[in-house]
Amino acid sequence: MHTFAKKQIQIICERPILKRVQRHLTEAGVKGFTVFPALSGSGSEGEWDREGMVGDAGQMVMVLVVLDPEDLDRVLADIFDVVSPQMGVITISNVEVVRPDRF
Amino acid sequence: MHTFAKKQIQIICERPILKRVQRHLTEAGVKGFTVFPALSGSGSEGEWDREGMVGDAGQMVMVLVVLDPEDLDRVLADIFDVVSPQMGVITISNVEVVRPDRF
Amino acid sequence: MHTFAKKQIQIICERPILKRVQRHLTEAGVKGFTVFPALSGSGSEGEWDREGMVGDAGQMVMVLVVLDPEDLDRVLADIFDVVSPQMGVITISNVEVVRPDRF
Amino acid sequence: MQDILALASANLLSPAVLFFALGFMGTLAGAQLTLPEAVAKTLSIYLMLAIGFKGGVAVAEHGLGIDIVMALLAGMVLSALIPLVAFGLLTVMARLERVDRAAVAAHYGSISIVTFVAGSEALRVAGLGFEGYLVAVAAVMETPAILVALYLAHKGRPASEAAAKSGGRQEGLMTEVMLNSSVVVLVGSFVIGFLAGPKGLADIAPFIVDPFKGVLCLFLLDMGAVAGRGIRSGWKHMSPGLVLFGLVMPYIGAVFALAAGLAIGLSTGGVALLMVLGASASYIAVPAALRLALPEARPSIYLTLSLGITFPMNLTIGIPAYIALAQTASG
Amino acid sequence: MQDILALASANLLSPAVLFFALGFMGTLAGAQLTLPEAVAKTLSIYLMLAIGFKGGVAVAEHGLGIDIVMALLAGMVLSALIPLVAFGLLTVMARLERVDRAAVAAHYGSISIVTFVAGSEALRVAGLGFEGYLVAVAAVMETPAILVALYLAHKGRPASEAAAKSGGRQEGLMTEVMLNSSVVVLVGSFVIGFLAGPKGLADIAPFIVDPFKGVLCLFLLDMGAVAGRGIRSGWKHMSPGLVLFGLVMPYIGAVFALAAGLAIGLSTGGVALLMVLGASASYIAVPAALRLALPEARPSIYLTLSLGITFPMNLTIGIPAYIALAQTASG
Amino acid sequence: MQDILALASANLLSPAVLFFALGFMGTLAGAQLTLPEAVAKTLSIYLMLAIGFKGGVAVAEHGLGIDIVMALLAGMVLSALIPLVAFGLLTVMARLERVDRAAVAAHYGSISIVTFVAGSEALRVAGLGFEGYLVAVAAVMETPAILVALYLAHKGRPASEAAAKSGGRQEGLMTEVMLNSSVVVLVGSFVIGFLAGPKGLADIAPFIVDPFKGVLCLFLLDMGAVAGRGIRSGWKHMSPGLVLFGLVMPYIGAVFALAAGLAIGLSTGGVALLMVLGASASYIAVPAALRLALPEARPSIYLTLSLGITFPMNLTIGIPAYIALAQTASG
Ligand SMILES: Nc1ncnc2c1ncn2[C@@H]1O[C@H](COP(=O)(O)O)[C@@H](O)[C@H]1O
Ligand SMILES: Nc1ncnc2c1ncn2[C@@H]1O[C@H](COP(=O)(O)O)[C@@H](O)[C@H]1O
Ligand SMILES: Nc1ncnc2c1ncn2[C@@H]1O[C@H](COP(=O)(O)O)[C@@H](O)[C@H]1O
Ligand code: NA
Ligand code: NA
Ligand code: NA
Repeated sequence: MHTFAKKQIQIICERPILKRVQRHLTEAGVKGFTVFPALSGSGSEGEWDREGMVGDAGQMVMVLVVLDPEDLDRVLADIFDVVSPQMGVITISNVEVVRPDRF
Repeated sequence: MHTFAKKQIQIICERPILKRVQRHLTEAGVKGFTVFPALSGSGSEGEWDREGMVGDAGQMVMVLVVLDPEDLDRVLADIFDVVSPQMGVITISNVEVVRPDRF
Repeated sequence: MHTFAKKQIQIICERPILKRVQRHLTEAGVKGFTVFPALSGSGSEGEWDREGMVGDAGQMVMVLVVLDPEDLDRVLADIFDVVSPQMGVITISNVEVVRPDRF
Repeated sequence: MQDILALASANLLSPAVLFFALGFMGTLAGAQLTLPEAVAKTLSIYLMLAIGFKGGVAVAEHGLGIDIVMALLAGMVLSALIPLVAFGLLTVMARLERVDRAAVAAHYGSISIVTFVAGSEALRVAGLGFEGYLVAVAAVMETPAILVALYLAHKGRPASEAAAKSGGRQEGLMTEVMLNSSVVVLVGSFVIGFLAGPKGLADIAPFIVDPFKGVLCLFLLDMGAVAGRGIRSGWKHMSPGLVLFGLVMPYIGAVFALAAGLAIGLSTGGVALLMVLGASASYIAVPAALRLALPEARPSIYLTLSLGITFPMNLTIGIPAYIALAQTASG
Repeated sequence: MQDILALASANLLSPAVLFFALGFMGTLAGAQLTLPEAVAKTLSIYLMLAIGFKGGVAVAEHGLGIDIVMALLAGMVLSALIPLVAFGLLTVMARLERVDRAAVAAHYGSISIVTFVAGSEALRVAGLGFEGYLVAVAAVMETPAILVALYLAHKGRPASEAAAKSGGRQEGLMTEVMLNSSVVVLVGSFVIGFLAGPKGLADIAPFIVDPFKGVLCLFLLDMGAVAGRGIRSGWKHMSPGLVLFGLVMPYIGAVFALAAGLAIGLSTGGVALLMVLGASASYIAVPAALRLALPEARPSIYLTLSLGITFPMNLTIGIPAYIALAQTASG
Repeated sequence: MQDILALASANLLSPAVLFFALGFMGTLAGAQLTLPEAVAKTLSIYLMLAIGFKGGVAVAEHGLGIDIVMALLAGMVLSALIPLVAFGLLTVMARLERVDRAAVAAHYGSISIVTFVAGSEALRVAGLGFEGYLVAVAAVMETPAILVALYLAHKGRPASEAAAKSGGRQEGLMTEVMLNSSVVVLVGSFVIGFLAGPKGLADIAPFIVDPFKGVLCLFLLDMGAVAGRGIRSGWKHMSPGLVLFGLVMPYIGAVFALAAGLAIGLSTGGVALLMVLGASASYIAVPAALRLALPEARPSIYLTLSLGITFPMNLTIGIPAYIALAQTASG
């Protein structure tokens, strides 16, 4: 099948800032994103585990955004400003898609 | 470590069609797949959030399939037929694995 | 934005061995990882589904580790020893990050 | 008239409706008041299990008869008939694609079990009894509407295209729909209640009877929040005609059910409850089935209507109105 | 004989067993009747907490004595002995790898707490009391079987290979097993119940006593669904010999427990409950431990046997049979 | 004195505290005793709903008066004042960044609703009543502390830097904080309880009153496990000064609350409960708000202190001490 090169941004961020991240993504004009719940993890600030937790602090989620390479820099710069003061990790990778116009 | 090139298909699709997707994957002969629950998201059809939901409609899941590059086209064509009338996103990426015979 | 090449290891493994995997990752000196819950799946040992399950056996999780290419081989060898006798899948992919020193 | 007002205000000030309002308005104001999905699903299974079981025990106590068969038939006819009316009305009232009209119609022919539960609680407060087997009637009303809607959606299409479009799409659809968990738990619990009888009920009453109203409050808090979220995000897809449809259609469904209920000789409470079934719109079974069978139909329309507009309307003013109508008509 | 039939039919028509059957058969028919994982786990913790607490209160009321120590010892011996028998029987009845035989044996030496709960409810219906400390006996029976099975699995191997294979594998295994949450909640609640006594029980009875049977119904609906799913997917791994083993082994375990129970002088109900423990097979603690310790053993075999065959058999006809046997033997 | 000891031991041997201890110590020993997140969240909503509703009914029964307004004001003043004291004390007792001191201070000015619940149960056991509207006081004490802490955190900074740092960061913060679900459920249920009155309470008492203590036990098992995990992973971030702060600060908050409670003329039980509020430290609303507003502040410090040190201390010896103090002072 003919496929087209796109970029995928993977944002692992704290749940309390998820709304802010979503707002920025929408404002930056991305056509879509999907959020996944994480279970536990470890990083420079130590370990966390969402089992048993009542509040949203101390939970991480992963936001996946598939987007056009042309939009990458703009979206990345915007999101980086939001996420970098917080805990979390942003990675970018290459993906192929079938319907290029959707991203 | 010596690693081998494989492909990973990532299918973000609606939960009600998950069974259908699984059946097609199995029939297409993939050796395995794993399904992950999504939490919320946004796309051309607007936003969704599984919090508080009782039914399966309006929830997305992600199916990950690691497979041999040789099988990619066949599996992709089959799955694309199933998923494309529905909401969702399919991406393909390159991965390396250690045990090539398993995929 | 200027980005830097890193590696991402994706480990799909059984929940009962998660603690062991985490310990090995920490001992191997990775700077962080995040664990995601899987919902269901299929592989050489047949299908599984975590719905309705009480115990941890028969559940898979995914561990994502972003790390420096230099550390890849060491970490991979170590984790492979832990995971290979069990059910599961390890893949490696290329990612880019913004802050290279964090990994 | 005074009775009606008393009924209405008793309903509006019941904790259950107040918690629904809290969830609804809190969400419109921006709060996050939903329960976790796992819990919301479980509460819904709990409600099915409880009302199914109690219905079965009621039938075990009063005996099986021809009236049950009549009521089941009436339910099926209503579920098949109401979508036709809804479809026609939508053609007049709103500019929607054929497939969207059919999808919405399916929801109104089917039923909402939570509305049913709220209706039976309101009857209890009003001191009206009802036939226990109406739970089973609720169960059989889930599916005929879907079949009619699929027919409506495809009728307009050139046969070839319709066949192509639905190629492989209907695979497994019917078993999916018939075996969807809410119907199975409802019917299964009904049968178990019938087998276990009053003695079985006594055993588990501290779980399914005593805390029932309280659990309903918690669940309605969640339903209110989900409905509010639906309105927030789906409002832009609503036209005045659609909103009006969501407010009026329940009364039409209720009137059909009134006629059917009187025809088969239900008690006053039974007539009212059948009206509630006719008036209510599905938001669990039908949406999931339509994502499989009619993926082109837009959830932002059918879910916003059934969950965001019709459900709140039924819960607050619909139910007392149907009860009042049933009382007047039964006389 | 009539008594036995009455017992059996009372058990089969109890809501709990009927809900199990609903889950089991509904799933075989294709429905999705499981509860969300988060809720299933919580219900299991609730059951542990409730029976642990009630057991502790019972002991607080009747006092601690040497008989408890005897019973705990008997439990440990049974848990270590039964796997040996099971292993031998499997060698005769089924063609399995050594490691699979050992793994299955571990499950039958260990216990299923839900079967225990169902057994104690059946005893209550039959009007038979039992020693409160049997809850603690259940807890100590979880682990010896695992150790024996590991020994059995490794005995046949050349020492070097066994050492290499298990290199690093046993790291943390024992603490994992001893500290697995179901054992800790069970034992902890037992101790808390002992400390809090009848006054403490009165405080929380509306949570752990009154709704207990109803919660059990909901949980067994889920267990039935999981068991049915296990049969659906695991049936192809079953041979006639294995199925027979899954049906017969419980009675062998029960007879061993009968002997032990009579030897240490338990009450009739106590003997019956110890038989239930001997007969039941683990499906929570042991599978998780074996994934760590014997990863080559196939879950599709041990889980299908313990959850898909033995658990349903015990729940339906096993429990009344054990009670009847205990009554005859105690006599 | 004897009374105090009796009070303390009744508290320590209550099932709720024992289950907390089980979770705490079991986790320190290495067991996994947490509930699934979905259930933990739901139990917390249940507690809010139940105490809010009961508080509202109590106010409906006794009537609204100026005393409520006074109490709400007192709560707000306490919530704003205590962080100032905590901030000063931290400056003396521990070497922390300014932002960490401010963050910790916010937690102690705000409140822990579970500690409040445990306090009201202890009062019930001690036979002391309290003003129903204290639930509303708890709700208003959630937020002023956050504002004061933000002020403290930013005061030391050059204006320009502060502005830059918080650029866009406060967007949406206040609505987030005011509309956080725990506050909305608490206040909403309070209003609903007020509207529904004793009749409404009778309807849902089997859900929110009878099983309440038992549900609290289950929830405290989880809280104990989370607190234990916090200590395990956060202990390395604690200094002797910080630990001392976590143990002493609650008593300072309690004494402030004592003065306020006496000043506005609360009953003895009411004074004790206001002291519990003053003494308790938030671990739900404040941490989430601070992740948004002060991301540089380290959760490993503020969560370990409030959840790992202060919460267990309050639950075990703090509550009886505050009650005893209130009795002495009111007495
Ligand atoms: N190298 C990494 N790979 C994957 N996830 C990471 C990595 N580093 C950090 N994380 C995730 O991000 C969270 C916050 O990381 P940190 O900001 O380093 O404390 C961690 O708890 C992990 O869930
Ligand atoms: N560009 C994207 N990146 C990641 N997920 C997406 C993207 N577009 C859509 N999705 C996901 O797919 C769902 C359906 O998308 P759509 O079909 O565009 O309505 C969305 O709600 C998202 O969860
Ligand atoms: N090719 C694959 N792609 C994605 N996930 C897989 C694949 N193969 C196996 N898995 C996952 O790993 C689990 C164990 O696989 P196996 O060891 O083959 O039984 C499966 O149940 C899947 O969840
Ligand atoms: Na209807
Ligand atoms: Na056994
Ligand atoms: Na405080």
